[in-house]
Amino acid sequence: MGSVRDDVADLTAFQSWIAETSAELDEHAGHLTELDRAIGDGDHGTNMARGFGRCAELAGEEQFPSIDAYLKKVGMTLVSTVGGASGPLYGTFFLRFAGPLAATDDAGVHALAQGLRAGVDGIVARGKAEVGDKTMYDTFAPALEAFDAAAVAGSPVAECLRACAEAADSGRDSTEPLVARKGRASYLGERSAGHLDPGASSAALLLRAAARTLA
Amino acid sequence: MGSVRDDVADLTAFQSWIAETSAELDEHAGHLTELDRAIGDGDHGTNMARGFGRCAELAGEEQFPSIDAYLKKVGMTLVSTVGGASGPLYGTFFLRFAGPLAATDDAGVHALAQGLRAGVDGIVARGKAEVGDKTMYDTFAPALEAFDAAAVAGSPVAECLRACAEAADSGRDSTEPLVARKGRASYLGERSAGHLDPGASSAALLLRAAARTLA
Amino acid sequence: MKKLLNDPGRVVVESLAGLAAAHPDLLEVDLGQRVVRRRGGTRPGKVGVVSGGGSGHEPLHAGYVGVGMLDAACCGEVFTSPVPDQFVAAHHAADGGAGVVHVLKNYTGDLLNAEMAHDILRAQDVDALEVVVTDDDVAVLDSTFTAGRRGVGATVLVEKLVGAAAEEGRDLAACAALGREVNARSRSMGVALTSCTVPSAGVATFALADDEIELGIGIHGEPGRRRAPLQPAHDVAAALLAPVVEDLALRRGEAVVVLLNGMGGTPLIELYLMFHEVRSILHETRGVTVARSLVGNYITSLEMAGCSVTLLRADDEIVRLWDAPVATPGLRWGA
Amino acid sequence: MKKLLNDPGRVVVESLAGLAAAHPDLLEVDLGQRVVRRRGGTRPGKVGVVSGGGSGHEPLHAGYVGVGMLDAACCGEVFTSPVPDQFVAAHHAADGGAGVVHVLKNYTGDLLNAEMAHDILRAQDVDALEVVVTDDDVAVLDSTFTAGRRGVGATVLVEKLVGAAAEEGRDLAACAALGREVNARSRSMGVALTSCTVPSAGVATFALADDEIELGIGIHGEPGRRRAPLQPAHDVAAALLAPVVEDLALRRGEAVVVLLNGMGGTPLIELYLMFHEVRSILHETRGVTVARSLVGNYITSLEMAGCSVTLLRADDEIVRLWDAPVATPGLRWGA
Ligand SMILES: Nc1ncnc2c1ncn2[C@@H]1O[C@H](COP(=O)(O)OP(=O)(O)O)[C@@H](O)[C@H]1O
Ligand SMILES: Nc1ncnc2c1ncn2[C@@H]1O[C@H](COP(=O)(O)OP(=O)(O)O)[C@@H](O)[C@H]1O
Ligand SMILES: [Mg+2]
Ligand SMILES: [Mg+2]
Ligand SMILES: [Mg+2]
Ligand SMILES: [Mg+2]
Repeated sequence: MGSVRDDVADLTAFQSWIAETSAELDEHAGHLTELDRAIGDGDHGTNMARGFGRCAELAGEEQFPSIDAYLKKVGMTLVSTVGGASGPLYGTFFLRFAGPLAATDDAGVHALAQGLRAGVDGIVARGKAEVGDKTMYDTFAPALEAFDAAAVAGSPVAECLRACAEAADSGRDSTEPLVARKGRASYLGERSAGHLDPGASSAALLLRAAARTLA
Repeated sequence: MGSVRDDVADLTAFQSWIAETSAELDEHAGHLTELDRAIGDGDHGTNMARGFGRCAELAGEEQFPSIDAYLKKVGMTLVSTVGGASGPLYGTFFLRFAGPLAATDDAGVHALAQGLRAGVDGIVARGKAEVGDKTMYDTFAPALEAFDAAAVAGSPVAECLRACAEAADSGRDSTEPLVARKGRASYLGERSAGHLDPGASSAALLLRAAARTLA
Repeated sequence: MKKLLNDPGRVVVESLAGLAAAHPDLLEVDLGQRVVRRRGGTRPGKVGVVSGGGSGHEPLHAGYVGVGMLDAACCGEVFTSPVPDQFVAAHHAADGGAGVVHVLKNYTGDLLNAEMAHDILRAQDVDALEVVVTDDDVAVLDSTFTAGRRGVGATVLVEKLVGAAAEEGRDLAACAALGREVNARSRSMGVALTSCTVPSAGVATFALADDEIELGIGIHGEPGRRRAPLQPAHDVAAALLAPVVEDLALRRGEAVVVLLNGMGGTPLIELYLMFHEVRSILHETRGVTVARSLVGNYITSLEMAGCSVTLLRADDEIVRLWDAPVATPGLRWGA
Repeated sequence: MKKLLNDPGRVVVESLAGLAAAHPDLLEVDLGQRVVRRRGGTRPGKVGVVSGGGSGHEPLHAGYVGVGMLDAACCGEVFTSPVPDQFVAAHHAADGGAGVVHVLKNYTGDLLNAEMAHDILRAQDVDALEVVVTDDDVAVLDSTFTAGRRGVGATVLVEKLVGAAAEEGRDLAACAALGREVNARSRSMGVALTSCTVPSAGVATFALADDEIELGIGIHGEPGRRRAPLQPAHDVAAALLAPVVEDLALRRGEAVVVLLNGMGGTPLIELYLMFHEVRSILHETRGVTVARSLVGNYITSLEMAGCSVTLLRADDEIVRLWDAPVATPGLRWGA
């Protein structure tokens, strides 16, 4: 268990999270787009890489007074640059994530748990997805649960985030056999089964990057 | 050498010529079109098969009073059904072929030579091709010469036609290395070399059929 | 990928620059926002009509900006809905003081982005805003197990007819009600002979064998409902029409507006041939009359080969609005 | 071969049946002769304008029958010129007593069949007949070693402008002179990204590798002058424009009408993008102004992907005739 001082994420850590996610998306854009070609329209990788690429530039362009100001800007930037279904969903995730962090400069386990929950609730509020619909929520839902469970057990941030990322990966994998009921893949009916959901995959990538940067 | 009676072509023989040509074109339409795809627009086989197919039906539909009436009808039918460059050229060939045969019911060597010459002159009058331009005239010109030479030497019809058909084949083959100067293939410039001319190939097929049917 | 483009990331903006240059008499383009507006703006007091969506469906939507159709359109990336800012900008570009109708196609992305835009507009005290969502594609089951039917060909018809109604001076509620009515009276079904390639993806979205077609295709290169063997045009027309006619419950003696739409890569010679089949089946088998028709590339999926059929149950009023003048890059008559 | 058709031998007639059904207000079709005539016939005293050629170039020619353009068109098999009987029938269909201009594209087959038709017409004591032959394709050398330059994009411009002049009441000689003038002021160059497949042939006319384009392509799927590597749209535009601008000897300060034409399989998004490049090069590098433009599929080669650029040296009179109303399936404004 780290020291109290180490066990928090500051603005720089959040900026690293976004930078790391952007780098990962650049690397895996082709793969995400390929997943989207199979059961969607083949733009998810490009959309995400474009949006997070723009977000990654923010840190160098502007001084942010606080974590929540930064996350709000990330959310607004995603909303303004991603488009498609994922733009409003990821955008809302960050806009809502910012809320519980308004009062803090260093986000610890509790703040992160609150932010994560607010963000994921935002995705559900917008997209109305349930677990099993074969969407990004199939990644976020178990990831959030795992984070909370680890937090309740008193784990430090790093461990909470690791549990979260692992659950995210499992959540992503759980989408493969599913028949989609939300988004573009739902048009395919039974033929959507047998493919990973692109949004579930990009969400797992985002939460992996969190585990590497926020603690 | 056959008897005098055998050494003439009557209306039935001319009708067989057209029937035989049509059958051959049906069989080789794909090949002719392939040649036309290489240096033209890929319709020569279909055009010829359609036109001669229609001509082959004439004999069963109508009683013809004479060879020349039949050949005129064949020419008009080709003009009205083939289209493209080859329609007017082959049509004119038969329309003009009919002229010298106006007074005869049985075409012997002399009448055939005259008909052939008139037909080929008609092709030149329409198309203005010279030998070496890589057109059907490269088949017709040596074929006509060979027929005439055999006729002057006193050969019977069968032999004249055989010489004609053989020269036609050589004429066709002579087009392969040529750079086209007439018709659609001329657009290709140097790239037209190395391919047989489609019209030269169908002309050789027509004259082969003549050798099999007119004597 | 074989396309006439420079940089996959700049296809939309460079194409819009060409649209602007080609039609300076009809429209103006804000290349920054990728918003196209009618030249000279919306006539004061006229209801504005706005649409927007992903690019790759040209002439939809930007090509329908002009007299008698749209006042403004916003263009997303290829097959990606516009972002909220663009919808907001398009709204303001179309606002002539009598409110604005937003015509949206029923896709999650389009609806989510438009919703966020409408939140922003309401925060700006913009209340005179109506939304018409098209969802005419019978290939998709309209159930709680899907995102609902897709908006396809009916979108063109809604934009034309609502545009005509707005031009006549109908008010916001009436324009929106007409749009919903037109959508409710329309159904579509499409077929693909080939896939298409999203420029940024660089490879075809799906693969079809040389003897296969995909029935129930949408307009985003997304795979359809089922594969079928390549078949004569007559049979394809019958396969497209059957679910459309049934879902509309068309009865003998009724009349329709037909949109025989090309997906982008199918030449007119085939589209007219298909229209001949569609019309023959409607006339001879179904006893349905074609009141008006539109044959050509109107709502496309990049260079996909194939077509879709949209039927709109017609009445005198619809035909009258259909015949009203329209002057846009993509649809033009009477002006 | 993947096409929406029934029988390769019936493509043209079935497609014309669709054209007739889609545009009963504009035209009538004689399916036997495959001649399309303007609805109601040529106004007495107006010069008739006729065109004809092989099919597969839609909307050319049948799609340009209507007010302000053609009075009649005859349609050959795919890529095969019409037969003389068809030209004769089209002439009679277009004859309003003031003579008829025949617009022909410079191909051996078209000219030979038309010549035979004109022999027949003269034998019927028809003398008021003028022929305008288009030959604008700079990809072909106009020398005694070729059949002369091909007629391509300029054909659309000639048909539009001569149609407008005839509508205004100009006499036969003046209409023909205008047509020849417009052709003389026009040059074109095309590029193919893919070949096309003639329905009766069933296989592509030529083959191109995934990274190859064919420059100097015609409109019959015939191979062009040379292969080149796939390159950015900007470079393709420059390669097409250079020989056109030079052959026309365009000087800085001059104005042109631009036809940015799709070959059938290239979507509008790419055509507008190409138009943007063409216009930028003309403006910025050549100092040439675009007075009017047309972007879309106007003279096609079945489903071939690619485009062509036609420039017509403009003057006030040409622009005025260009702006005159036209109402045809393929080109329509002001009416
Ligand atoms: N209603 C929804 N709720 C949550 N996620 C959704 C919903 N609809 C779609 N998604 C997610 O969005 C992803 C697709 O994003 P993207 O390809 O960028 O947008 P589009 O489908 O508009 O092309 C899907 O893989 C899915 O995870
Ligand atoms: N001027 C001409 N004189 C003689 N033959 C010609 C001439 N032009 C073309 N041809 C012949 O016509 C043939 C092409 O016929 P076809 O494919 O039916 O017509 P098109 O070229 O109009 O498609 C060529 O192969 C050539 O033999
Ligand atoms: Mg997508
Ligand atoms: Mg040919
Ligand atoms: Mg998308
Ligand atoms: Mg031909």
